[in-house]
Amino acid sequence: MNTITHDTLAEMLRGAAAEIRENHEWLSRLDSVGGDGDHGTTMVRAMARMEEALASSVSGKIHTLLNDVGWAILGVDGGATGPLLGMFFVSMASAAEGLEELGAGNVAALFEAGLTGVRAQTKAQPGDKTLIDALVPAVEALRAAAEPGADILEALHLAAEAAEAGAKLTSTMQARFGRARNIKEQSIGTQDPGATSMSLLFRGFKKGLESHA
Amino acid sequence: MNTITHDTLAEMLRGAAAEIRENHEWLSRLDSVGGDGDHGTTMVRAMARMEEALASSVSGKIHTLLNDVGWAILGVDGGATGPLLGMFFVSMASAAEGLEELGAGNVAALFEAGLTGVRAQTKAQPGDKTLIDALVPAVEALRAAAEPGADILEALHLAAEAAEAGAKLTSTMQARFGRARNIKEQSIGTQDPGATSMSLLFRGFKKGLESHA
Amino acid sequence: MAMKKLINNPDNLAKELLEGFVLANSRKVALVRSDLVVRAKAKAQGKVALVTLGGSGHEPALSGFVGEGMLDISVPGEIFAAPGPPRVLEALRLAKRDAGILFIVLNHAGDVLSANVATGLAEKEGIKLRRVLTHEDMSGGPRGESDDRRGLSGCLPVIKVAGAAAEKGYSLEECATVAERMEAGMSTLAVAVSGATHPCTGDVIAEIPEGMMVVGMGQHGEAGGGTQPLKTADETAEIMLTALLDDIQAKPGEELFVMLNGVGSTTLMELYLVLRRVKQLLEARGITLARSLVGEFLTVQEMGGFQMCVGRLDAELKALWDAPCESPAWTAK
Amino acid sequence: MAMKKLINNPDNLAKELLEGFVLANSRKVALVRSDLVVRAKAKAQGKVALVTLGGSGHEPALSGFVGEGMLDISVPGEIFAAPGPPRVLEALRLAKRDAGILFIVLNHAGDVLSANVATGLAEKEGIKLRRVLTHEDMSGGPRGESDDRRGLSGCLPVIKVAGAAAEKGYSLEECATVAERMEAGMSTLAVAVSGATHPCTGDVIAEIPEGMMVVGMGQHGEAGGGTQPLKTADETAEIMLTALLDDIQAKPGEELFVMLNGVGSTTLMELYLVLRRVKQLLEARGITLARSLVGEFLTVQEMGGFQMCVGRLDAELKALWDAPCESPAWTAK
Ligand SMILES: Nc1ncnc2c1ncn2[C@@H]1O[C@H](COP(=O)(O)OP(=O)(O)O)[C@@H](O)[C@H]1O
Ligand SMILES: Nc1ncnc2c1ncn2[C@@H]1O[C@H](COP(=O)(O)OP(=O)(O)O)[C@@H](O)[C@H]1O
Ligand SMILES: [Mg+2]
Ligand SMILES: [Mg+2]
Ligand SMILES: [Mg+2]
Ligand SMILES: [Mg+2]
Repeated sequence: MNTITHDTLAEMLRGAAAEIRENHEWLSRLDSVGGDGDHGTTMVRAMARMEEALASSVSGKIHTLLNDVGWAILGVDGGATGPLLGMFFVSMASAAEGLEELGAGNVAALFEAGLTGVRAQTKAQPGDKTLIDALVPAVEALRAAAEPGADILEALHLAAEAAEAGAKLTSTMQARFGRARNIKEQSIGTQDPGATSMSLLFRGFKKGLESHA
Repeated sequence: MNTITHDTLAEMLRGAAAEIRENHEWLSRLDSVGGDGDHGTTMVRAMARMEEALASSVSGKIHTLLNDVGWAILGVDGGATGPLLGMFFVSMASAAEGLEELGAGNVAALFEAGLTGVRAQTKAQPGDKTLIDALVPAVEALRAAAEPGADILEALHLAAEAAEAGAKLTSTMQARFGRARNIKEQSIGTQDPGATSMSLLFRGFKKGLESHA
Repeated sequence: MAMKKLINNPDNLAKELLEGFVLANSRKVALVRSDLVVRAKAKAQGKVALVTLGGSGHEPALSGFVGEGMLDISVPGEIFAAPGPPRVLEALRLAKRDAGILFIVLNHAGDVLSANVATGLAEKEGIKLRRVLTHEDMSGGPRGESDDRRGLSGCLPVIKVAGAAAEKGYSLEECATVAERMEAGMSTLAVAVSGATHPCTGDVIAEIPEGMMVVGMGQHGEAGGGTQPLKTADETAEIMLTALLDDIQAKPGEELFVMLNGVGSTTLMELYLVLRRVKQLLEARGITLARSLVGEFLTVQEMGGFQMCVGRLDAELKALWDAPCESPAWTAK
Repeated sequence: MAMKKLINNPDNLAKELLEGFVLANSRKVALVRSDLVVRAKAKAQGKVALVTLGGSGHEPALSGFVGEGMLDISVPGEIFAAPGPPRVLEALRLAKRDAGILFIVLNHAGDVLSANVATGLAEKEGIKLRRVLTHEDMSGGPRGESDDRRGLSGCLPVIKVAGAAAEKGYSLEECATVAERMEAGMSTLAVAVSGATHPCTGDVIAEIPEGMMVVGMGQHGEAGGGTQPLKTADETAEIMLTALLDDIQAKPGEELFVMLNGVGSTTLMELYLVLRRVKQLLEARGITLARSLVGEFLTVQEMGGFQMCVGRLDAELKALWDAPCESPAWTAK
């Protein structure tokens, strides 16, 4: 698959929602080690809002779709997750202005913009045990795979693998952001919930795309 | 023993204090069935105040001794017990005005006055499961034994037996006064704490007198 | 489970907490004789004084109701135990005035006995007073059998309106009339969802079985029937309000106040849910929720649950309810 | 043990409690858009507006601080979760005025992120605002590393003095200076003695072992060290006060306020004992307890424990502390 249309993108997003919903208990469990145990619930709420936005976003434009999704997620009262994930999609939307379909390069550029949007909100760096640790390798993998005409499904597959590896690696890290920083060394040994949900989102994007293919 | 002096009376009161102290846990346990479980504690506090009054009451007069003890007990923040027991002794004191020593008839008259003083404070009748149910038979026993020249120790022995029987009988009654009235039928089967402590007081009076004899 | 309380020697508990209470509220209250709580600024002698007594361990009650527009003196007792008559007598002597004293007594055996003895002695000394007994706990027995109904948190509305009346210069008779009208029109019902420990003995006060709640418990958690499975906020509100409206025989068109008094660990959050439902239910019956009061006023340590107190308001009582006051537990401009 | 809370559908909890909250305090606050808490009587447009945001489940915080002399608008979130940026932006639009908005944000990841996004958007719309971050939880890390210190109940004194300043007509810059001075001079430490349950999930928040207490826990009971055997009130007061005085480097001759914020099931009784000891310890160090505040202001459901917040007062801050206010959680004449 070399290009993604508005409808394919919507499928990808639906795939992400399904993936989160399947794993939300795990996410909350991870969050209850150093945080307040609500990450699964918050992500499920965010996904529900996203699906509402997918259902009601009728412009057919990629930019609008992503922007509606982003604002819907921003509207979730979800602690850290709402603003970060919301700005992720809102920033992707800005990069998608005018695009009718996305090639592999566009896909990488959009996700890069999303990463930039997230990083504008937080000082968290790679290694600080946050969603950044899943997002950065995923975006790098997308960029690396973004030859012109490259297979997007394959690129997303690599991104999902990289995100998962990144998320797993956070279990060796000590939390320096979010609530979990309060437990200091005790955060070592458990994956970061935000990084984990980010890797699930990528796996869901891939599955969504697969199902559409 | 045909007469009681100021010092003998003080010994009787000390005997009562000792008896309560030995049984205070039982009293609290009884009170925790239908009340707030503090009757033993309150009685111990009242007895401590009484002993302080005994130590500092130096007039040598029976009236003053009883009055000091009564006011000391009134001064205890002890829920129902303080006012009832305090007025018991204060009323005994009034009846002792001018008396240097007490014959069996005086003893009966004093306790009768004490009973009257208690009954002025409450509408509780015999059968209502209160200290009245121990006090009334004790006072009746004292009056019955109060022949001129009768042995006061023997009279107090009979009073203590009557009080104990009265207290035991309260376990067949349903509480109609005090906190225990809230549990209605469920109060049946347990002795009333106030009746029990009243019977312990009489046993203590007798023991105190015995020790002095 | 063992008691988890931050206390020192239990024998000094009542005394120490009183010291801290006065420190925390030094602009509103002060101590006399180290054991009577009075206003920081005394009320004019020409006005009726309000005095009450009661055990400690129910903070902010009752000393938290001392202040402008409310009580003049509170006589705090030991933990859960009424103060003895001599101290109550001292308070009455302190409040003595030609205008007279409105002496508010909650119906509990110890409080009433202590008040009785003190009243007898005070009257012999020529102290002018009128006693008002609060006994609005509907779980105590049928309406009218006043001896069997205890005084719960309903003392607060009574103190509020009578205090405001005194401040406005009402006579002793008039203050008593206001207090008695308020009292006669109200009823309180308590629900407990979890127990507490006695801060001095560590004993369990009211053990509530897992998954259950008890409707109709008194101030110290004495047993009292009404054990049932824990309900939702809406259902609990309905059970309690229905019983209370029935008890005071509220009719459509009437104006009522509703007070929700958290007794310990039940959150304001929960009480707000209950109030929300109460308002809906009253509306459905054509009754106006004229005033409401939600908070922790008369607590029972860390017990879970609350008391719902409902009562009639007329124009005068509403005006007195709204009058300014300044006490630790209730300040209004 | 299973949760024992009187609630309805957990999904509607935040919304329903907000309804009840406004009902219970209808003379002081009102709702706009059904989800923003504003004053019943709006402040004059010429004065600086105060806005804050924060999760629900901490009642009376933060919406309980809305009222004359305190906040203008609070944006309540879901239970324990900050409101999303769009609603915060709405609040800033609503408060928009030439005098400007003092935007008070408690340092928690979600609150800060949401405030950041909203602030960025608001500034693009030409809304004039100054943000003040409260981050006085000393258990978060060394002083100066502001990112690591969370905002606990210390937001209340900050809101109080900044709110009074705004009411007096201070400029935005001046209000911010007052708020920042108050914030910079304070420090908070929490102790937990028993845990709580999350009202939506029923999950245990902070399990405290039998016989133990934890000093240095955050607002939602996230773990944070300091587990030790349960101490007396006096000992606990000393442990906490010593750490706090050390943190703010208090010196003899200084004037401090001490706020004791009960977080749930810890009684006023216990807090009064602690205050009593705090006063003695301060006196021994030659420090004046200039103001104190004891109550439940920012709670964590039925958790047992409290937060001690200590801070410097100067003449101006004292005057602002004493200024009249009228909010659900704090009314002063
Ligand atoms: N300041 C921050 N910067 C980056 N990521 C953060 C930050 N704070 C939290 N996170 C991410 O959010 C996750 C927690 O999300 P969630 O539980 O939904 O929010 P909250 O902590 O407000 O309950 C963390 O695992 C982390 O990945
Ligand atoms: N109104 C009353 N009249 C007579 N006796 C009473 C009354 N109230 C309580 N009592 C007696 O007091 C006893 C309880 O005493 P105590 O536990 O010390 O007081 P409290 O109930 O205030 O805690 C009861 O067992 C009963 O005998
Ligand atoms: Mg979380
Ligand atoms: Mg008792
Ligand atoms: Mg008692
Ligand atoms: Mg959260």
